[in-house]
Amino acid sequence: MLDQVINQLLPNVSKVSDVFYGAVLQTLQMFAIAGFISFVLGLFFGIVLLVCKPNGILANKVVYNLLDKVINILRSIPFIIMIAALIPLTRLVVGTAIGTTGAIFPLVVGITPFFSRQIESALSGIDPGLVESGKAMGMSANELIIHVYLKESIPAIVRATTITSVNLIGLSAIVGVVGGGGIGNFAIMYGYQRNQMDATYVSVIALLIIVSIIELLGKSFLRKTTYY
Amino acid sequence: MLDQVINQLLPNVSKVSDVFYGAVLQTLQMFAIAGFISFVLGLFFGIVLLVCKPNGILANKVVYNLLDKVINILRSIPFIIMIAALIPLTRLVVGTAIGTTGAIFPLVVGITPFFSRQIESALSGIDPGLVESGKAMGMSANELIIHVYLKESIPAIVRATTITSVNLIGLSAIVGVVGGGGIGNFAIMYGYQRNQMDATYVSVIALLIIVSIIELLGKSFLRKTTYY
Amino acid sequence: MSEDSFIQMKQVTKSFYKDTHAIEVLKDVNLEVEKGDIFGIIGYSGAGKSTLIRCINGIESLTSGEVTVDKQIVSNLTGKELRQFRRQVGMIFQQFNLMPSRTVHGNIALALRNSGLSKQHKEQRIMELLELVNIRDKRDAYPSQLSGGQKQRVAIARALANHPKVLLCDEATSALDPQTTKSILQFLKDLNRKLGITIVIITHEMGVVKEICNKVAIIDQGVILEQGDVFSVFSNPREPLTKTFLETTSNLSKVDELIRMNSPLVQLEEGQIILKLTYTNTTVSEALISEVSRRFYVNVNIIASDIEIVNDMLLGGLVAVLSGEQAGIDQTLTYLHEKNVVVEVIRDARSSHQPIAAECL
Amino acid sequence: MSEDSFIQMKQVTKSFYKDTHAIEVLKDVNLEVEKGDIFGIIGYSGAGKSTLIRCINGIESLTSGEVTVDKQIVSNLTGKELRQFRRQVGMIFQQFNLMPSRTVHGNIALALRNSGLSKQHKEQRIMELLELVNIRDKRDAYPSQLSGGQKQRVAIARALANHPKVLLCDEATSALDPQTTKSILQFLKDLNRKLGITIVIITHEMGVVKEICNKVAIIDQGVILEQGDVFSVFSNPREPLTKTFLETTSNLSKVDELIRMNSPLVQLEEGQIILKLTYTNTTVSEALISEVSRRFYVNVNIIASDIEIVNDMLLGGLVAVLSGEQAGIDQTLTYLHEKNVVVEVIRDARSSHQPIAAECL
Amino acid sequence: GGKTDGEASVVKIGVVGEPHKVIWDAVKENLAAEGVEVELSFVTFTDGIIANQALADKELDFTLFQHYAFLEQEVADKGYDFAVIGEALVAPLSVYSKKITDVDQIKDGDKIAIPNNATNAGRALKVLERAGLIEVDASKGYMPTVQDITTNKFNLEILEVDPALIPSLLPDLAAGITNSGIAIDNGLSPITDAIYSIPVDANDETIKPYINIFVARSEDKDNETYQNIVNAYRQDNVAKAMLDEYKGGLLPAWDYQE
Ligand SMILES: Nc1ncnc2c1ncn2[C@@H]1O[C@H](COP(=O)(O)OP(=O)(O)OP(=O)(O)O)[C@@H](O)[C@H]1O
Ligand SMILES: Nc1ncnc2c1ncn2[C@@H]1O[C@H](COP(=O)(O)OP(=O)(O)OP(=O)(O)O)[C@@H](O)[C@H]1O
Ligand SMILES: [Mg+2]
Ligand SMILES: [Mg+2]
Repeated sequence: MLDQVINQLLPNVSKVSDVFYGAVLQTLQMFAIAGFISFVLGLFFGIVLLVCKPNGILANKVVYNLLDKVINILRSIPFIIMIAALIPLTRLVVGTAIGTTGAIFPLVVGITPFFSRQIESALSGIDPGLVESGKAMGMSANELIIHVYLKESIPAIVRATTITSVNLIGLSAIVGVVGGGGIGNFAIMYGYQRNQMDATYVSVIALLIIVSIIELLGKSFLRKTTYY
Repeated sequence: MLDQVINQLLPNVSKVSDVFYGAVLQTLQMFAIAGFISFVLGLFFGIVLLVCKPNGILANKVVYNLLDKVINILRSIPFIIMIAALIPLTRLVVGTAIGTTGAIFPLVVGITPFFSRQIESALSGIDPGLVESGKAMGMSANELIIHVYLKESIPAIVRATTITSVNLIGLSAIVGVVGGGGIGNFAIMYGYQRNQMDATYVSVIALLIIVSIIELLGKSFLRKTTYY
Repeated sequence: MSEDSFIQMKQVTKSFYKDTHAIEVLKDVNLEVEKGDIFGIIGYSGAGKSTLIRCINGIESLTSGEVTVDKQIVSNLTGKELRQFRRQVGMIFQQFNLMPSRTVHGNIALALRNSGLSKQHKEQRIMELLELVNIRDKRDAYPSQLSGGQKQRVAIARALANHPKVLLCDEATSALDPQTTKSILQFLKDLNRKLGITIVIITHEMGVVKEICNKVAIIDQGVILEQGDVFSVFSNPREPLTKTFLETTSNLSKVDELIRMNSPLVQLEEGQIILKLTYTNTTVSEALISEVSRRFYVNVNIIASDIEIVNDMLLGGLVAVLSGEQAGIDQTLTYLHEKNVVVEVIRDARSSHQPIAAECL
Repeated sequence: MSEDSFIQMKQVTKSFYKDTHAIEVLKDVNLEVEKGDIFGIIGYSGAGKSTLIRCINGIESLTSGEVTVDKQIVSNLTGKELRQFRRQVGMIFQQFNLMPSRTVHGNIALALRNSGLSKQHKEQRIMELLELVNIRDKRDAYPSQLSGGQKQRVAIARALANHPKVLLCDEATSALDPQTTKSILQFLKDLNRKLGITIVIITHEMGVVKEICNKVAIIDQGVILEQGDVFSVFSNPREPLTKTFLETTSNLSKVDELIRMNSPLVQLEEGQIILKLTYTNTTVSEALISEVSRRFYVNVNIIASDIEIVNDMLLGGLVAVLSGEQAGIDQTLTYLHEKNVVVEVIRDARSSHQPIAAECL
Repeated sequence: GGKTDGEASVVKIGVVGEPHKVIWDAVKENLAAEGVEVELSFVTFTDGIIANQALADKELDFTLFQHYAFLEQEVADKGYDFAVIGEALVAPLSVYSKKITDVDQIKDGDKIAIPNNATNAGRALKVLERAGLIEVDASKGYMPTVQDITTNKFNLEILEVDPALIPSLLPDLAAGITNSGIAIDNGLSPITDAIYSIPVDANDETIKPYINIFVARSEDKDNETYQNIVNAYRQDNVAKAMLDEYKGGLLPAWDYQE
């Protein structure tokens, strides 16, 4: 019975349901791995941008300008071109430039500059009085970063992470060009190119569920970390 | 002489230099128009999200949940699929669904949800004491939005706008699917699909110039609007 | 409740919720402020003073009870009415809450945005206010470039901008030096006298209360312990807390410490005693010390005193070392007692002292 | 410069730059604080007090000059040395600067992060500190849930957490009620006495200076006008500003206002005069009023007084209405003059007064 | 549209990818020489699906990017009323490899990449079938999908990736199938580097469906201007421009003289 309903409602998807499940797994895999790595890197570079900025706690013109420029360059390259340009490097780093594995590296390179900017922006909102107070307590730069900048920006970081995660999901639809697969790619290949509406709907719903979970997690985290 | 050097350095681009100039114009046109409209809309929806939020100054569950959901849905749809799905609406709204003109509407629909979230995030950083102080002065909701939320968040809004602008430039590389053209599309067609390195470089440099100008404008604006 | 009451709090309670458990910050608060009052609110840190004053203009919502201002029930006001109401209520926040992205000028201009004044008159008014709080040279500075006291002064100027009918001051002078405090208090007093503006003022400085308030309320742990006119509350405190408050701010209490530490300053010779005299109902026309010195041949040697004129009466007292014949000292005590002075013997070096001293405690 | 000086500022200047033009906030400041001092800094709002104190631990960079603390030149310290140095310097900020995302407990724990204490000892220390500032029940509250005074108390606890050698207090008690202020000052005094901790304290409350400081400096528009030990500065102020400061905080100044307003309280009968007596070098053992009352048959009718013991000397004075025979009054004036009391006739209703009164001004 | 109203009419042509400027320059020369007053305006799509949609929506006059097989599929899916008004070119599709030199060397479980667009994925599968590596469901016509593979004796892992990336991805693959044009642009030679290709013969049963064609709406089937343009395209000088520029990546689908 249920099978019939599904077949009726999803005439095309039901035929390639294993491909669809595979795509969901691929999206989750790419999201988890690339997301985690970009989170770490973005946090790192965002902090570097912040502290090396003129007037920052470790003001360093050279590092700041270099990183600032590199991020601008990376953000200027259309993602699809970046994927292509990265292929040799991707192979070097992860062993293959193809498939879901090969898609993760370009995803990381694609999203990290964006996330770094978001983090820089999030941390810039800190009340300078708090930094002073940390300095007065004899905090080292590392301690200032951890105990003041990061700790006090958690709500802003959560918001930045939520926005970036959703963007990452968006980018993961593009890595189909190296066979990365994923839900977005499924939607494009079946829904868009083969005009199978049910594939589009199912994909968008799957993505919506992921995005909604991200947003919900973000919100509940925000509630727990906002104290005014 | 110079011509020769250019021909030498840019063997492929020099053959289609008019196409490239056209692409630059297209990018600027898309960026300016879609950017302006999305800025206005994103600001509006970001504010609506903020004020209608539970505990917001105009808390309204229905509006908030509706908008929140719509934004999530729009952010869940892979952009290329969104473009295709929007075609009839695009034609209705702007008269054509193809070319640079036809690309602007999907760009607006694609970037506005992102920008709305960014604005929501930017405005969420406001010290609640300032809102109280505004209320104590007898401010209406509108006045609170204008004189407190927006005015006091200008640095955060500038940062969000900078980030969003760069993202918009990124999205404009994708609207090639409806013949939108632009630098990104030029890079994809010549540099990526035809492996003409000079086309890639020239495009990336052009995009980098635009992105750098956006970042510089953002920074100088920030300097002018940050008072601590 | 009084006919004249301008601000009235009836059975106001306010709780903050932390997860499920409630913190009751105001408990059944009843308060009456008449038109033209300068009403002081004092109490320990955390007593609920800020919360109380924030209930008056509805910035804080009530858990139960009712606040009426000028016959309007504040919690019933909405929209335009509420805004209209609030425009007539100036508020100085404990944390100032200046707009960081606006200059001093801009902060005040913001308060004047709907004043209906022409641009020129607005500028004039801003100038007036800046001069009033003596901060003209900081006109174009941003709050982050101001000192604590300068911020507070801008907050004061902002609260006064629209000629409010009611002024709510949450520690309006805590960051100000005595001179500036004095001139601002003087100004508030003048405003009150000339325009009949009603002022509610939270303060930790008893000096401020004595200087400008005509009424005072003492709040402790969310409960109003005592309220009434300043002189009667201060001269005759019913509650131990009020007493403690007054004592701590008085010079007289220092002697207690000296005694506690057995300082050489309070070492008595045989026959001397240390007295604390507190005026309760003494007019300026009584020369008590001269009188006893001559009548009973005693020496009144003032080691601490704190006497001031509050609401046209003498308030305060002194601590003195009394020396002389035993009889003279005894007679002095009796005499002072008759004159309505509260006498407390805080150290006694008479060889065998009479019970009369104890009586006067 | 003194051998003993523990904190030393030499020709310190500090300017803030606004576009191209500089605002000179500290001008050639020289300051000496000895080990174990409780050093008060007073001055008008905006005088540069906060800026000065922030130069001591190098939170504010100097434009020129040198600050030495415990023989280390602060601006030369970097990296680990600087951090080590700062860990020994507790600071209470005027704006508290608590970490909003940490509870009261968390804020104090943060200060203890490198204390080397075991977890258990840390908890114990936090408990001690919370008890000290009497805020144990707010252990798990976030700063946004605290009242102004509670925040300040957390800031105090935090500054004290690491047993600093130097404590910099920028208005450490401005948001506190007198009782809490007193207990905290008492604690600081004890700390100072027992552990020899050096304290620099900015305050607007003269009471605080008199209560715990042994030295005081007056700063005006970035210039140190006067510095020295509290009694000599207060009893004998060289600078008009110091005088004004002391006067404004004294009860005696109220009489001036009554006179200005020609209040009935200061209406004299024929032959009476109003005197202001200021003690400069009076010990507790002199019974001046008794003396003159008996000797010259005058009535000394105190209408305001403000006498306290500061550094074991009497400080302050009184305002009194003097009545009696013309000769007695004249003799009284002469006598007081001899006794080193500064006498000022502030109102005179004698039919024809003698030049002697003027002499004593 | 292409209607003449006195002045030179504008014809809007939808193309996908790089707009073959060199080829069209030659076409314009021919038109000018013939005295045909027409202005050609190109809309370059990155994707054929929307180009067809735009043609149906009358936003374009005709298109040149798709082959018969894709057109057939699109008409079947969306019911377009289109007509073929001429044949233009063939973009040969071959199997390339960096690891092997002949399809014989394909091993069990090898990875093979095929284009990820609907236009060429089916065609690539047909090439693999022709090479004897797989069999696809014949009933699916010229546009089978990976799901339509009926026999996969080598258990090949078929990856659908962007054809433009296939040359770069070859090190990760046993083989990849892409257009000669892309191969040439990436420094591969269809002659020496291809390990398998179907001989280009416009009449070959397996080539015919993949000839790129001019497509207009059926109502414009006989539009004179369009015919003029198609004629101007199918000329020797155009063939020369095409062969010079694309070095065999694109082949004229008409008889021409070198
Ligand atoms: N960042 C800054 N930029 C410009 N001017 C500043 C800045 N910080 C302080 N000032 C100015 O320096 C002067 C001294 O400020 P400071 O905070 O030291 O005063 P203060 O004596 O502590 O006053 P208060 O008692 O009001 O706290 C003030 O006039 C203030 O406006
Ligand atoms: N948002 C809140 N959540 C929980 N508790 C709060 C909140 N705001 C205030 N409180 C608590 O309510 C009590 C009263 O606070 P209030 O600010 O009214 O005190 P106050 O009398 O103004 O003290 P102070 O003189 O220190 O400013 C305090 O114990 C405080 O911790
Ligand atoms: Mg308070
Ligand atoms: Mg200060």
